[in-house]
Amino acid sequence: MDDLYRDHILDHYENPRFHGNLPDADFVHEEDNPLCGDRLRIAVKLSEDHTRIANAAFEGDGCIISQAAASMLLEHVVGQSVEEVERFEPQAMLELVGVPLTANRVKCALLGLKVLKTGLKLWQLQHRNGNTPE
Amino acid sequence: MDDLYRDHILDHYENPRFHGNLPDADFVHEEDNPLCGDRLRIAVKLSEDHTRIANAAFEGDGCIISQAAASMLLEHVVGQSVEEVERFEPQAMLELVGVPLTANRVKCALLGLKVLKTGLKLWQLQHRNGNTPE
Amino acid sequence: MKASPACSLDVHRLRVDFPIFATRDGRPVVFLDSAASSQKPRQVLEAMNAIYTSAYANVHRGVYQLSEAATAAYEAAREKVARFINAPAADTIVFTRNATESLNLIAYAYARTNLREGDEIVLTELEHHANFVPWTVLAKERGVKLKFIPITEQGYLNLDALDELLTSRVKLVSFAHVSNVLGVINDAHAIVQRAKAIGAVTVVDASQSVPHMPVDVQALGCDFLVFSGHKMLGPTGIGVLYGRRDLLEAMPPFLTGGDMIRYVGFDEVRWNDVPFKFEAGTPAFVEAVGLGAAVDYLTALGMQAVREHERQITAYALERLSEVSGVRIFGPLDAEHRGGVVTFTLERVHPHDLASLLDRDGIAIRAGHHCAQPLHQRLGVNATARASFYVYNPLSDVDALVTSLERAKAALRIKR
Amino acid sequence: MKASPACSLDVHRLRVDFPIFATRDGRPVVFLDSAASSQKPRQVLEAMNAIYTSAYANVHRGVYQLSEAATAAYEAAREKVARFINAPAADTIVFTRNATESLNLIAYAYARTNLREGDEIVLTELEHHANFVPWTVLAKERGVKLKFIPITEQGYLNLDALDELLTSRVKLVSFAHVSNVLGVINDAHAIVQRAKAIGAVTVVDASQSVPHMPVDVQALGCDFLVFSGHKMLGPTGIGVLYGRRDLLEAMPPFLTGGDMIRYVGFDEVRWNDVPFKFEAGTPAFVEAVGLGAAVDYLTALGMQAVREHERQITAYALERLSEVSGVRIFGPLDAEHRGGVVTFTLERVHPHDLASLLDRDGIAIRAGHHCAQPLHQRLGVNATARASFYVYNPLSDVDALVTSLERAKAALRIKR
Ligand SMILES: Cc1ncc(COP(=O)(O)O)c(C=O)c1O
Ligand SMILES: Cc1ncc(COP(=O)(O)O)c(C=O)c1O
Repeated sequence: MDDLYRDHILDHYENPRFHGNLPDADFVHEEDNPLCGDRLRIAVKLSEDHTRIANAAFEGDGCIISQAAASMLLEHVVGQSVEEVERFEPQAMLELVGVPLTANRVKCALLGLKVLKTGLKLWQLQHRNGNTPE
Repeated sequence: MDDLYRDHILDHYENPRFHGNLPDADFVHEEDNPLCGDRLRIAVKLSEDHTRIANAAFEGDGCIISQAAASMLLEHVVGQSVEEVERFEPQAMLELVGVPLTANRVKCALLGLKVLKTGLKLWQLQHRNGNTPE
Repeated sequence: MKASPACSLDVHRLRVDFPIFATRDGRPVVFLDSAASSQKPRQVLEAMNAIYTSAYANVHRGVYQLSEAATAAYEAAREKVARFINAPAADTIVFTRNATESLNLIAYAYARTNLREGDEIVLTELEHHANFVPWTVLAKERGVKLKFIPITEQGYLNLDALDELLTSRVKLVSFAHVSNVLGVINDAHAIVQRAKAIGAVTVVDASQSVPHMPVDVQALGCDFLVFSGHKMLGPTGIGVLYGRRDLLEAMPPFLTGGDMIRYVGFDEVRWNDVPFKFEAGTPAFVEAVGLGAAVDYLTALGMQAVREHERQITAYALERLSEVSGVRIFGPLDAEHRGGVVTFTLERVHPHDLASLLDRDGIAIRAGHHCAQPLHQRLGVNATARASFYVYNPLSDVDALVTSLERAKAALRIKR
Repeated sequence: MKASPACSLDVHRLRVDFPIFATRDGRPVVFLDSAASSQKPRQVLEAMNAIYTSAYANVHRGVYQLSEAATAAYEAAREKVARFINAPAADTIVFTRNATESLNLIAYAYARTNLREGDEIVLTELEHHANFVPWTVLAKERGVKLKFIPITEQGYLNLDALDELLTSRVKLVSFAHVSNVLGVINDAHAIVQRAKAIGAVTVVDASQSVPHMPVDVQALGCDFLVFSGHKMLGPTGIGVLYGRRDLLEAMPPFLTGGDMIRYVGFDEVRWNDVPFKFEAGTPAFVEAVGLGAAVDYLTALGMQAVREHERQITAYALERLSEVSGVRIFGPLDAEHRGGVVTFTLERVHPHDLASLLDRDGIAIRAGHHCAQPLHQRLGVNATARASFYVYNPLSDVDALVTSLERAKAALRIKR
C-alpha cells in the first residue's frame, strides 16, 4: 500500500548494514539536515593505496529514509573505487533507494551521499600534497 | 470648469496678501512638505500683551494651493486673538480654502496652518516663563 | 470514537470562504499547519485583487486619483490593525515583511542604540529562532549577556526564576506570548509588569497569539509587540511592529531610502515622522490591504469565539491523542493554558516519516524543530510532530489525524 | 497633431491583459507613472491566486504536499529571475521586499564589514534616495567619504571625472543604471570596468533598467545588482538582490531568525547556505511567484521589443512636449540614450498643480522630487513633473498628455 515505506526500506532501517563505529577510519565526516535535524556521521577506511573504499560505517539519527538510504549507500560503495564514488550521482542514489520521494524527502535520501562525498573531498584536500583539486 | 483652481484661489495666488518679510516679528517659523518640497515661512508680530496677532507675513515657494491657502490664512488670522488661532482647526481651514481637495492636496492646504501653529507653540514654550504648556 | 462536541464557530459554514478546501481535486485537505502559515479566505484575496485591478499606483507620493486611492487603502489598513490590537494610534503601527523583520528592526534600531556592554537581555527557553538569533548576534557584537526564563517539566515558563533573572543590568525582556511548540499561553501581563518594575523595555512576540485570541497592547503594557500577517489569514510579505510612540520617535531609522525621509541634501538628511521613518522604499501596501481584510474577517468572527473554538479543538486533540499508544505530548495538558498547537512524538517513528505517512491521507502536519532548536535541546528531542489548528478546522480533523496515526503505525509494522 | 508612428509591441492587444484599464468606470486611464510602480497583467494576479487557492503552505520546512508545491513554485521563481538577468545560478538571487531593502542589505552586510574609516564610496549626482541615504548613514557612522560622479548640462554622467574620482581609497561604486528623473541610460559597463580596474566593488541600481530593457549581469560584470518587482509588472512586496556568489558567501547575514540558519543552540549558531542565509523568516513567496509570472510575461513580449517600444514613445514624447511653449525638459533629448521617463516643468505652474489638473482628465503623472532631492538641487528646481511609459502605453497617451497640458494652461489663464 505504502510505496514510500516498502519492505526493503524498512528492512534497511531495522537492520542497518555498516552501522556503528570504525576506529581505524581514514576520515570521519558528519552533517545534519537543517530542515529536520537529521544527523549522519560516516567513517571511511580506504585501501592502502587510497584508491578504494576498504570499509565504512555510519551512525546517526533521523528519519527512516535518511538512515535506510545511508545503509544502502554504504552497502553499495564499500569495495568500490574512489573514482566510482566520485562519479556516483544523486540521481543514481535515488534509483538505489528506489521509492518515490517528494522534494524535501529527497534531501533525506541524499544526506548520506552528501556526507560521504564532502568527507572524501576534505580528505583529498588535505592529502593530495600541495595539489588542491578544483 | 475647474473647481480646484477657482477664481478666488488663483487670485490669492497671483496677488498674495501678507506676503514678504516682517522685520520686527516676534517669531518666524518655516517648514516644508516632504511630499513635494513645498516650503513656507511665516513671521508673526504679536500685540504688546501677547494676546493677539498684530501682524504677519509669509514667504515660500510651492504649489498654488499651499501659497494661496497661506495668503487666505494670514488674511483670516491677523487681528485675531492667540486663543482664536489655537482653536482654529484644520477642518475650518479647509472650509476657508473652499475647494474640494484630495488627501495629498489637503496637506498642501494645511501647510500654512501647521507652520503657524507650530511657530506659535514654540514661541509659547520659550516665553511662558517656567510654565511649559503640555 | 467519541462524538465531536459543539463548536463556538460555525466552522463548516466559514470553510466555504476558503477556496483551498474546494480546489484540491476533491481530495480532503486536513490542514493542521496553521501555526506555520494559515490559509486565506476569498475576502482577503478579493481585497488585494481589487487594489490591483482598480486602484493601483504607488502610495504616498502621487497626487492623482489612483495613487490617492491606494494610499487611503494602505492607511486604512494601518488603522484596522491598530484597532485590532487596541494600539493607541495608527502611527504606532509599522508595517514590515514579517515578525522576523519586526524583531530585527527592534534589535538594530532600538537595542543597538540603547544597550551597552555588560547589559543583559532576558529571553525564554521556548523562543522561536526569530526571537533568539537576532539577540545572539547582538550579544556577540556588543558584549551583552543573554539569560533565559526556564521552562518547567509541564512546559510552563517558570516565573519564579524572574526574581533572580531581573537584575538591574537587564535592559530588555523579549518573549513569545504563545509558544509555537509547547502551545503554552504565557502570562505576558505578569512578565511585562515585572520587567517594567526594573525599568526594562519589553518585547512581546505575538506571532502565535494575535491570530488566535484577543490581544490588547495597552492592557499588556508592553513597549513593542510583533506579529506576521500570513499566520492570521493575511497574505505573505506583510508583518507588523507595534511600538510605543516615544520609543519609536527616539529610535534612529533602520532601513533608509525613499519615503522615510523628510529632506535629503548632499550634506544633510532629515527623517520623516513615525511610522514612515521605518518604512523605506515602496511598502508592501497591497499586502497591508490584504491584512486589513483579514483583520475585518477575524473581527467579524469575534476573537473571543476564535479562542473558544481553538480551546475546544485543542482540548479534544489532547484527549484523543493521549489515547494513542506511543504518543508523547509536549507542553501543558490543560487547554485553558494552551493555544491551538499540539506538539507530540510517536514512539519509534521519526516525525518526518510520520508527516510523510499522514500526507498520504491528505493530512498536513509539520515535522522538525519548528524553528525552536534550543527548546528541542531543552526537551531532549531532535524533532517533533506538530498539529496546529485555526478557525477552519472542524473537530473531525482531529479524528482524521488520529485514524491516520494508527494507519501509520500499521504501515511501519508497529504493533501497539 | 501628428499621426502616431507604428509601435514594436502590439500595445492595444496586450492592454487587454491589464484589468485596470477596463475597470475604472469607463473613464480613460492614461497611466504615465510606471517609473513609480507599474500596473499588473492578469497573468501575474492569477499566478498568485493559484498559489493561495490550491498550493498554499509555508515554504521550505514542510514535508507534506502543499508545502512541497509552494516551495517548488518559490524556487522556480528564483530560477526565472536568475535567467531573466542572466545570473550564473539561481542561488545568487536573494529575494527582498524592494530595491531599497536590497541596497540596505549591501550597506549593512557587505559595506559595514568591508569598509573602514578613510575609505571612499563613489555615487553619482543622479541617485534615487534608495541609493543615497543608506550610504550617507554609513559614511557618518564609519567615517567613510562619499564622492559623486557629476552630471553634464545635457544630463549625462560626466565619466571624464572618473579618472580623478577613482582613487585607491575607493572601495565601492554604486550607481543607477537608468535615472528615474533624467531618464538617461548610463554606460554601466564602462563604469563597472573602470571601478573594477581599481579593485572597487560595484553595485548597479537597476530599478529603472531591468523592467525596461535587456540586462545581463554577467555581461555588465557587476558585483551586485538590485531591482523591485512592482516596477516590472510584478506585485508589491518583492525585490531582488543579485550578488556574486563568493561575496554573498563571505558576507555575514543581515536579518536573522528562522530559515536562514543551519543550526541554533544556546551557545552556537551556524548560518544556512546562500541565498537562504539572507532570507530570514517566512519570505514573501507568493509575491516571488507573482514576480516569476511577470518575468514570463516580459520574456514573452521580448525585452528587446519592450525597449524598442519605449524608445519610440519616448522619442515621440520628447518631440511633442518640446512643441508646448513653456515646457522645459530635463535630461538627454536623444531617446537612444533615454529610458521611458520624461521629466519636465511648465513655466509658471507648480508641478503639483499640473498633476492635479491633468488628473481631472484621467492622466496620471507624478510631481515632486521623485525621491531624488539632491539631483533636484543640482538641477536648481524644487520639483518637476514626470511622465513615464511602459508596455501598455500607446503613443496616443502622449497626445492625451499634450492636449491636457494645453488645457491646464488655459485653466490657469496662462496665455502661451
Ligand atoms: C532608480 C531607483 N532606485 C531605487 C528605487 C526604489 O525602489 P523601491 O521603492 O521599490 O525600493 C526607485 C524607485 O522609486 C528608483 O527609481
Ligand atoms: C512564535 C513565533 N515567532 C516568530 C515567528 C516568525 O514568523 P515569520 O516567519 O512570519 O517572521 C513564528 C513563526 O514561525 C513564530 O511561531
